[in-house]
Amino acid sequence: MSPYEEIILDHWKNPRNKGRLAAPDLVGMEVNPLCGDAVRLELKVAQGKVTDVRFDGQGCAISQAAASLLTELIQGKSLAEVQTLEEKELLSALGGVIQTRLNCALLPLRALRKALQKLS
Amino acid sequence: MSPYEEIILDHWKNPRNKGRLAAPDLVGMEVNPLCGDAVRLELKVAQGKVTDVRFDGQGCAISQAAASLLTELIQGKSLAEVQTLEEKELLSALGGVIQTRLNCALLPLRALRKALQKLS
Amino acid sequence: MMDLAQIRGDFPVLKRLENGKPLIYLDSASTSQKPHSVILAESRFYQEQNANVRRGIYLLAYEATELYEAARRRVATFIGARSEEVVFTRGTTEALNLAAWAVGETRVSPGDRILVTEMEHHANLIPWQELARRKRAELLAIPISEEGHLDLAAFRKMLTSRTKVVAVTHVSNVLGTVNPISDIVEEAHGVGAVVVVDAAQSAPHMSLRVTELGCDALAFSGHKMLGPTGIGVLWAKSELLEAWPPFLTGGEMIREVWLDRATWADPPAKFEAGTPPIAQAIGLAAAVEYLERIGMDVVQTHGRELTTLALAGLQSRPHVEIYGPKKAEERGALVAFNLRGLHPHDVATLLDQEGICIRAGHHCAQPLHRRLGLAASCRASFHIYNTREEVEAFLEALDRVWEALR
Amino acid sequence: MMDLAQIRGDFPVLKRLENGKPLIYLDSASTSQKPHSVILAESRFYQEQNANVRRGIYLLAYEATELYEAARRRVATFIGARSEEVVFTRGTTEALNLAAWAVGETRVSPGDRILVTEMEHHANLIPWQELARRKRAELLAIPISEEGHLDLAAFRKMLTSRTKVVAVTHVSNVLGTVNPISDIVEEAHGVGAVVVVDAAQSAPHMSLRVTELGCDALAFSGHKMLGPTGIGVLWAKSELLEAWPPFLTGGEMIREVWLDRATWADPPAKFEAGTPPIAQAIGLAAAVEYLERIGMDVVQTHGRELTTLALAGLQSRPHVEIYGPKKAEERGALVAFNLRGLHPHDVATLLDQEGICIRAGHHCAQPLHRRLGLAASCRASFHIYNTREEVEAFLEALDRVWEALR
Ligand SMILES: Cc1ncc(COP(=O)(O)O)c(C=O)c1O
Ligand SMILES: Cc1ncc(COP(=O)(O)O)c(C=O)c1O
Repeated sequence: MSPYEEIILDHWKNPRNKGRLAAPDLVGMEVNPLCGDAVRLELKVAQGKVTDVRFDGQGCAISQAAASLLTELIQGKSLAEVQTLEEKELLSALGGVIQTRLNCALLPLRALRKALQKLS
Repeated sequence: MSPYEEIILDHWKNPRNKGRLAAPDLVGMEVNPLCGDAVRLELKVAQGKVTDVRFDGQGCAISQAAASLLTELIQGKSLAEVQTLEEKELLSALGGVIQTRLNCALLPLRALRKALQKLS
Repeated sequence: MMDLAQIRGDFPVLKRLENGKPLIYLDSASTSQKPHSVILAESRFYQEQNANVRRGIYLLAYEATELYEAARRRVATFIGARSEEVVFTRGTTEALNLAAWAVGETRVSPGDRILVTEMEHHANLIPWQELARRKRAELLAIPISEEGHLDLAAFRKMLTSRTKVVAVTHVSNVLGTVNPISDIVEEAHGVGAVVVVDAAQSAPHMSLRVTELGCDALAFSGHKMLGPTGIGVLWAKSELLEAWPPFLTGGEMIREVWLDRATWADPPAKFEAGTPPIAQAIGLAAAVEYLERIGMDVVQTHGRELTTLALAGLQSRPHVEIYGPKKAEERGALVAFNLRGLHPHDVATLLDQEGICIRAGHHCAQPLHRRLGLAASCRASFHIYNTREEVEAFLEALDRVWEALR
Repeated sequence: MMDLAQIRGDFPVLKRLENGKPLIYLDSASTSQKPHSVILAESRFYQEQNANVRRGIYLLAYEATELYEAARRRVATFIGARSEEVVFTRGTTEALNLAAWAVGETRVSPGDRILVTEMEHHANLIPWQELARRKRAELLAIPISEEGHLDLAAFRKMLTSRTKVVAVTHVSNVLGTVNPISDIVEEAHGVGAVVVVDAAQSAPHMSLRVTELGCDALAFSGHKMLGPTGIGVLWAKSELLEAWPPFLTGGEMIREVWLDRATWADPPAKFEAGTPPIAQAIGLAAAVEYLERIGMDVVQTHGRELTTLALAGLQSRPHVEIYGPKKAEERGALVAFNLRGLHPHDVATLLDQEGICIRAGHHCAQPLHRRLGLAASCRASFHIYNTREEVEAFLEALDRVWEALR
């Protein structure tokens, strides 16, 4: 009966890059006050590239799977690429997200943008 | 075209007992804040009877005609009779009053009741 | 240009009789009538999409939230604003209470000056009186001329560095005067005062562009612009909404809550505590859509045409006294007047016998009536569904009233 | 006894599909659905009687005013009150803000004590926080037991001669707990404190008699009791309404107004500034009529039956945690719960795929959720149009959710 794509269930049950970095260069944190979902992203940056990334958080399957998947999407990418990452890329990487839950899926992206703010 | 009974027009154009008394025994005043209509009733009382009465005021034809007519209704009556005077007596003496304007017609009666309050 | 017969067909109440006569409704400044599309928008919401907003994550609630937020966007576009700056309230009165309270909390100290005008509706007067009392500030009223225009020279003299706010109506609901908001704003901003505009009588009748007006906050009611009762709008600049503390507190306006304290959501949610008037916001959006389909310029022209006719007719009758500017171009779509020696209530009752509804009283502007030396006045006001024939019928009936009661 | 099929036929939204499935609406505690008669009452008003109230003296306005005041009388009878004691507001939230503000203005001084409870909805918590801050008073929360009952022994200890007000919910919107209002009132009155009751969750489901409850003020919303959005009620004892200053100011709540000051009308008008939610009050009266026709006892019994079924079904599933009293007789018609390890949002989304609408979140009770050690919970709530089959479908679907996500 699940409307959740396999990829969401997979990332939710087996989160990638979950945890903290020793000395992150960039950190972004977002909370959805309506449900308590929280995502924290930590990035290590060297020579304009994301060399390491971790997420931490709690909440629903969608927000946590999206955070896990997002770490994979940006790992090793140039900051320029990461900065231009669009909502729809994340959503399609998740195999599509039900409209009533877009907010959950986009929470990690908002955390990423907060982390990147410190660059500009 | 007038929905006003002749008696209302008559009392409005030729008010009875309008003015003030030199030394009234009872005084009652009522104002309708929505339209500014005001009626003041003054009574002279001797041996349990209304021996003299005056009204003063300003406002619409109905409130002023009702005040004028009310002075005639209570002139010479015993206080007991005046105290039990009912709304419908005044209204029927006026030949009936349109429902949207009952408040105007009853304003003088409220002034009378205020005046009588000082008795009890 | 505008198909009046078709428009009239859109308003079910116009089929009703009043005292056995066809209804001639000339009290739209008090509340307007509603077209089918507005009535339907509300009932369709209840029949097909009813759910609470912002809270649920099921589809029904998602749709309800989308409709509610789309209504906000439509209203924002209607006044040339951004939707984050549009707060839904019950009406103009609540909106002005909110603004007066928040301006007070953020800008007014003892000894500061608050300006209103002699022509304000109680809704844009008493909240400022209460603020002046609470903050021990000084409340002054900009005077009006004999013809009912604001005395701008006097206004300029009232502006000091301690003048913190100017609260002014866009269109007077008695005089009809259209006030020069952008001029007032320019002067007020010169001393750092904010300008709060009561647009209850302008929003229903003209195209509003908050950026062109230049004011800092603006309030209006749905029910006067073909929309439902129970809904209104406070627009304010983002900087103000950010700075203002919330007025009502409770659910939906919070970020985090502990037993002893709470933090607030971003505007506009910060100012919408509790379940909002959801169906009414959707109904208001339908009213805006209806008005926009006709075109606000057409709406204004039509109102002006009827007002010109009414003004001319009233002026030609020597026993009629008119209040406010004599030219229709300087007015909203309404005329207040008196028949010499007759009480407005009697005039209104006699007109009502002929099916004609006008307002009689102080129109929630007692200080203005006192200024004009009146206890009350009659007022005829128009909207898009009124016709020239109705105005003529009103003028003729007025002659019969005069004959009957003079 | 009660013809459920016929009742369901009265609610148009129930014909709708949710994600392709028949809609099973289990979120009435957030907002209820509306019967035809309520939707019709509003649209009929707009179509046939629309005018502003209290102002006009023409027949149309007279009829509108009569309908509005008849609505007040009907609501008053519904709660066993006198109609002068019934103030129309936008909803519970506005009503509680008004009460908190007015109690603050008339009874609370620095150092005084205000009591709330750990289970309050934000609407009956934050206004009191704001009051405590404004008056430098002390705000304390009556604790709850593990099963979600108020700790009355702790409550008694909190009562001192400085305790001025006790604000308490009648029925918790999360725990479902029905609080012993008359006991609380007796204790509170013993020290001279007034009791303000949040009846948002009780008014829709049980017969309320304010005189039997004994409280001093009580608030509820129309939209949770089959009525429209945009309308609610504050009931308060006449002595209080007489003593309280107005909360919002503007038109219709005044006696006399000068430029620098104003005097107030008598209650309830004193508390109804501006054009009220007229159509919505009339719609609320239709909702009350609908509920009374069924009978509040029948409404309550039906809710209890469904709650019993839901409680039993949830309790029999070891991976389900339930919050609040375990017996349906001690509850309103709702159950909050969690599936072990699953986020309420995921549960709600998966149920919604089967057409079942439940609420997931903190239900505007963050402090209570913190007290329970939760970020959020699921909540199923019922009203007169829900069936046993729907509750069973919900329980079965919950098993599929568990299978899919565990
Ligand atoms: C217990 C309780 N109090 C207050 C409220 C607030 O009601 P409203 O949002 O209608 O103002 C609610 C509903 O959300 C509630 O359940
Ligand atoms: C100029 C003006 N301001 C404010 C108001 C108050 O509007 P509402 O009663 O909708 O709050 C009105 C209407 O009565 C008005 O004409």
